[in-house]
Amino acid sequence: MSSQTAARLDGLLPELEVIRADFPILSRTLADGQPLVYLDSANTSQKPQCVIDAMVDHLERHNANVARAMHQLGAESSEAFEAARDKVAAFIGAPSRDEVLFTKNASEALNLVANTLAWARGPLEVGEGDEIVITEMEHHSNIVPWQLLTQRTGATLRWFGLTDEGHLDLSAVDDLITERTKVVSLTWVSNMLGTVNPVAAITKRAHEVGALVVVDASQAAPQLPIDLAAMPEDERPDFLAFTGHKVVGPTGIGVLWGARAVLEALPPFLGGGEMIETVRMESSTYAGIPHKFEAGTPPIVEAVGLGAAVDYLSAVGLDAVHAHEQALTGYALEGLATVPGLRVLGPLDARERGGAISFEIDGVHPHDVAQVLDVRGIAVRAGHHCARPAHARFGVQSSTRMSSYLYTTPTEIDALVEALHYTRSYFKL
Amino acid sequence: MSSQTAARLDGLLPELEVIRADFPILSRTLADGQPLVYLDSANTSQKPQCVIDAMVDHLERHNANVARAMHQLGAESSEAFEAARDKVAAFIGAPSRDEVLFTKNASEALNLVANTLAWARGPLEVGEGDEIVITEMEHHSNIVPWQLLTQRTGATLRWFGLTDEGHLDLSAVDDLITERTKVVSLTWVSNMLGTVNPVAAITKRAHEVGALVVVDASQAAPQLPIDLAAMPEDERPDFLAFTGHKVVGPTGIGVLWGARAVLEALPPFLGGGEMIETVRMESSTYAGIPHKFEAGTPPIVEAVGLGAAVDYLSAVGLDAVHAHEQALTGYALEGLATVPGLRVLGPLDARERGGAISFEIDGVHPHDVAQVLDVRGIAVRAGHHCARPAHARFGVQSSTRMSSYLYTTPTEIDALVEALHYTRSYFKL
Amino acid sequence: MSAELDSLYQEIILDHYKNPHHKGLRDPYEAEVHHVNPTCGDEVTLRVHVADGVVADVSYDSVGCSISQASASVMTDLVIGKPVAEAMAVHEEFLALMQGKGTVEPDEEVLEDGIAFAGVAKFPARVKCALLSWMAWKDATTRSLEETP
Amino acid sequence: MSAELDSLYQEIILDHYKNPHHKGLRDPYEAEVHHVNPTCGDEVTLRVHVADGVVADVSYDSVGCSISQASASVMTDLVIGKPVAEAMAVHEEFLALMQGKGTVEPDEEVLEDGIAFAGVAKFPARVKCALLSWMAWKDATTRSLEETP
Ligand SMILES: Cc1ncc(COP(=O)(O)O)c(C=O)c1O
Ligand SMILES: Cc1ncc(COP(=O)(O)O)c(C=O)c1O
Repeated sequence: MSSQTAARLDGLLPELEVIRADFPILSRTLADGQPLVYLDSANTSQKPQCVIDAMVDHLERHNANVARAMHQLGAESSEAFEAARDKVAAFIGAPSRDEVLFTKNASEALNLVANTLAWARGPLEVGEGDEIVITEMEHHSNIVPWQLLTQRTGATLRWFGLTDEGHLDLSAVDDLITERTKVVSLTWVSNMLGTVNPVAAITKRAHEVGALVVVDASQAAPQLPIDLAAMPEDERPDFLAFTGHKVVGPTGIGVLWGARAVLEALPPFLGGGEMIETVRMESSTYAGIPHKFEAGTPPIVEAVGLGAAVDYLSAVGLDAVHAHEQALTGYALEGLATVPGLRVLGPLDARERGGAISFEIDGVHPHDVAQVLDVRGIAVRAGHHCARPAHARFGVQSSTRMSSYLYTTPTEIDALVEALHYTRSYFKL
Repeated sequence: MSSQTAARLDGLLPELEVIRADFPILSRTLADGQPLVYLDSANTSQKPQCVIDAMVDHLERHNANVARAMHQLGAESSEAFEAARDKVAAFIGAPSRDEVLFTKNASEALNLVANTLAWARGPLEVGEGDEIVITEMEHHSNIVPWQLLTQRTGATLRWFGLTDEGHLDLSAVDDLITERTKVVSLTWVSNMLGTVNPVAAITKRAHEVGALVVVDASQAAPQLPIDLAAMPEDERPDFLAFTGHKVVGPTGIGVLWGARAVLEALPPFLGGGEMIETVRMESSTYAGIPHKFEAGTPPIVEAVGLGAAVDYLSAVGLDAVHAHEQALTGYALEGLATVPGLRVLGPLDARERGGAISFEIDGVHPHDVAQVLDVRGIAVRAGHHCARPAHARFGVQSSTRMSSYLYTTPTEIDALVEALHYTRSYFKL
Repeated sequence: MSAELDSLYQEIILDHYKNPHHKGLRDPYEAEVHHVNPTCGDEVTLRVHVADGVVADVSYDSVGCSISQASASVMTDLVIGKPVAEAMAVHEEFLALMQGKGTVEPDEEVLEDGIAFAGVAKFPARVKCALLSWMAWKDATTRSLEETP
Repeated sequence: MSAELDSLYQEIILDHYKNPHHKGLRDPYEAEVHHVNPTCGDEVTLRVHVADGVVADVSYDSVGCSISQASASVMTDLVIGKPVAEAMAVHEEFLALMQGKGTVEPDEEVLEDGIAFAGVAKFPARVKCALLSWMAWKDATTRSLEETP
């Protein structure tokens, strides 16, 4: 488990030190002069200089409102904003750039779908007798919107359970996905268990019964190459949501991709400037997509930052990022296995999972683990990671989670593992 | 109308050149080496260096998710985020800082109220027979949400008309605000006509009949001192909304202030992380305010920027900003009066209005006016400024709008007026 | 500065703006559409009458800037009397000119007065103005054809 | 590093964590509450029995970190048997200590084992852990008093 071993790890990004130098915060020192070991990227990722610079350049030189402003600054700002949409569309291989909507975060993107379905009339209408299917490993942001929808429409919420290994229990698929199913909403990669779900197979099954499929790609977009246009149509979800701040972009922006036909059939979400065609006091007509779903001044400088972020990730290459994550995850799983009394929640094979690893240690509460690590400069997350039902499924109230990203080194994993050994000894275990 | 006259204008900010130096974009040159004359601040304001620097410092040194992250960076980020809430609360004199909710923009803030009312049950429930009252001078973002609410609940939408001078026609107040009124929502300052509305009197009247009052302060917050706590309780609105990018802050953040009792009585808006207390698959319970209404990762770096922005405005002093705006508005109204065929839409007395002035010029379409100005480096807005009904009221389809702010100089107004004369001659009028 | 403006506001454009051709709504027609530019509020109501595969008449009522008004006028000159397929080809050619960012050389044979809009292509914010009535015409014509089997 | 940790994890705290006092839910009680720290998931279910103006019993069931568990244990030691008003005063004192960011000197006379939490006040993220059961106790006691006129 020495850094000699680490350096020989297959799949690591070759120019890791160059990449690290792109992220100013990584050279920060914490209390007591500790270097920062940031292992909380599934919570939010750090930002490379190029993203920060793009935002600063926009604010210092091109700031203006978009669409509505016809002057030179307005044209520059609008162009930068719409260019960001093009970049994001390319990042996920969207069949059409107009299908890419900017929201404030992934949570809003998921709520947008649930809310517009609540008001839809006609074929998309949700009501009594209809069923919405989610899974027990969802983030709260992909649970609560559907609870609200079903409570408000009289529909029924159902969910996939989990196997002891942390996979979806697919044995019940034919019972769960039926003619009554209107929507199946699931995460691509679990933010707690790390599990990568068989999104294509489930989508295909859901489409057979005429259900819409919503994929929460908040943890997938940072680490898996996504190419919607390349997916066979019956395996392509109808919606895909992710959030800017986890793909090295800023907060304040999220993305919802939706298939054109569905977006066009849905009623508007928020009403206001930009989403209208004509407004009369009596009633209004609405703009086409994407604007129909973007009421008010959009997150302009955030889109500029997000555009720079996905460009940065694409330049590194999502295949390379994914290989790096897998290498580190495998290395971390090995290291964690050396800590007595430590139990990993979720799949133990790095090839079946993403880069977030949640675990418990017998006799030390996750808070206390995280506290000891923090004093050593190691940032991890402790709690239920907004996935309380998944924790309940495994009989735990909370866990400690380490999560790596493209700037994480094996040496940082070594530091984590050593600190966990220290934690046990500190608490006299 | 020379700059000699201008220099003697009463009420101008004394250190105007120092303030201008705080805004990097103002020293930019446009095509053909033209200096920028930015007269589109009612659309979006420019950003001072301190706001940009605060955001950069956050991204480069303190970036982490808030609330959920317990490590050192997480504590720093959470503290910065919640400190921004304190600053915003102080900026508007909120009776309690927990009543300050962060949204993505003013539009979302207004939709939040309309949406939660759509789902409210009990005393706040809106249904057939109930009435929502708005005005004909609202921004689309304060019209469409109420159209959607009334269409969806069967309630009736009514509105104040306008006088020829651009004031609310208050003669109908007793007919409009009645026992049937559930909500009165109106703008404090019109973004098109500049009119400052008698918010206190209308609020008092609405409270007498038990209606809730929503004030759209998007144009008021940038230029009027606001002190909610100092208002007599019956004259204090129940909600106040504004947007970050118009108060020298970034895009991607808006503010909704709401009275605690009402916020607590309303159902949640968006569901997800941060807004919950306990999540079970069957159902969830929700956090207290403000978190109940802030689902998902909030606009963290945007809050940091907005905090710096309101600190900047407070340091200059809102009274001083207001006096500056009034001086410039008066000066601009005089200048515009020298342009033949020019008609100002809205009150002609600077003391009765805000700093946005919309006008038409006989024989030249607003687009064409804005185009000629733009070639001379002068940025104004042309169109309906998201206030189509107000334009229709005055029988016009669109107008040209100039809007000043604390960095605007009389010399820039001179440049505008001269360019308008040139526009007429260019189009051979 | 004036040179830049002159490249946008060609005499031909200002002439059509002041004296628009074929303006006003007329019968007969198979389809009427209403198009809006939501950002600026320009609006056009437009009717198309197709007879024997020929664009027999295009009539319209509109409010908007010089570019959008002149464009409607020039458009009617170009399409009225042409077989639908040929008119659509002219539409394509105009669209290509507008979206060319100033790099497309206009063909006077095809576009006639429409070549005056070449300068508009260099003003991205105004391209929508120039296209408003053309888009409305295409929409209405497609609907007309659906109406008349 | 270890010194910093030691200021947080005092022996007294770790002892209460390993052997919590008064744990488990008991009868009789007038009010039962359930409090949660939504950010980390720590939970406590807590019952209060008030008799003749005295906190006769406090029983609880809880999951959470060492700080939140030890705090519940210490709290029950401090309030059980005290007149309500006196117990509330202890609560106030503990609250002031926790919110003092490490600047408040704890009074051992009043807080007894509670003084061990002085170090927690320097860790803002952990203050909520230390306060969870105290807040639940206050809530339940207030409700108990409403129940028993
Ligand atoms: C009066 C008024 N209300 C609401 C808004 C909407 O603000 P935003 O676009 O930031 O949501 C604006 C500005 O566009 C405005 O001027
Ligand atoms: C799987 C998953 N879904 C949704 C979210 C919500 O993202 P946000 O908080 O940016 O809305 C997150 C991250 O917090 C996540 O990990």
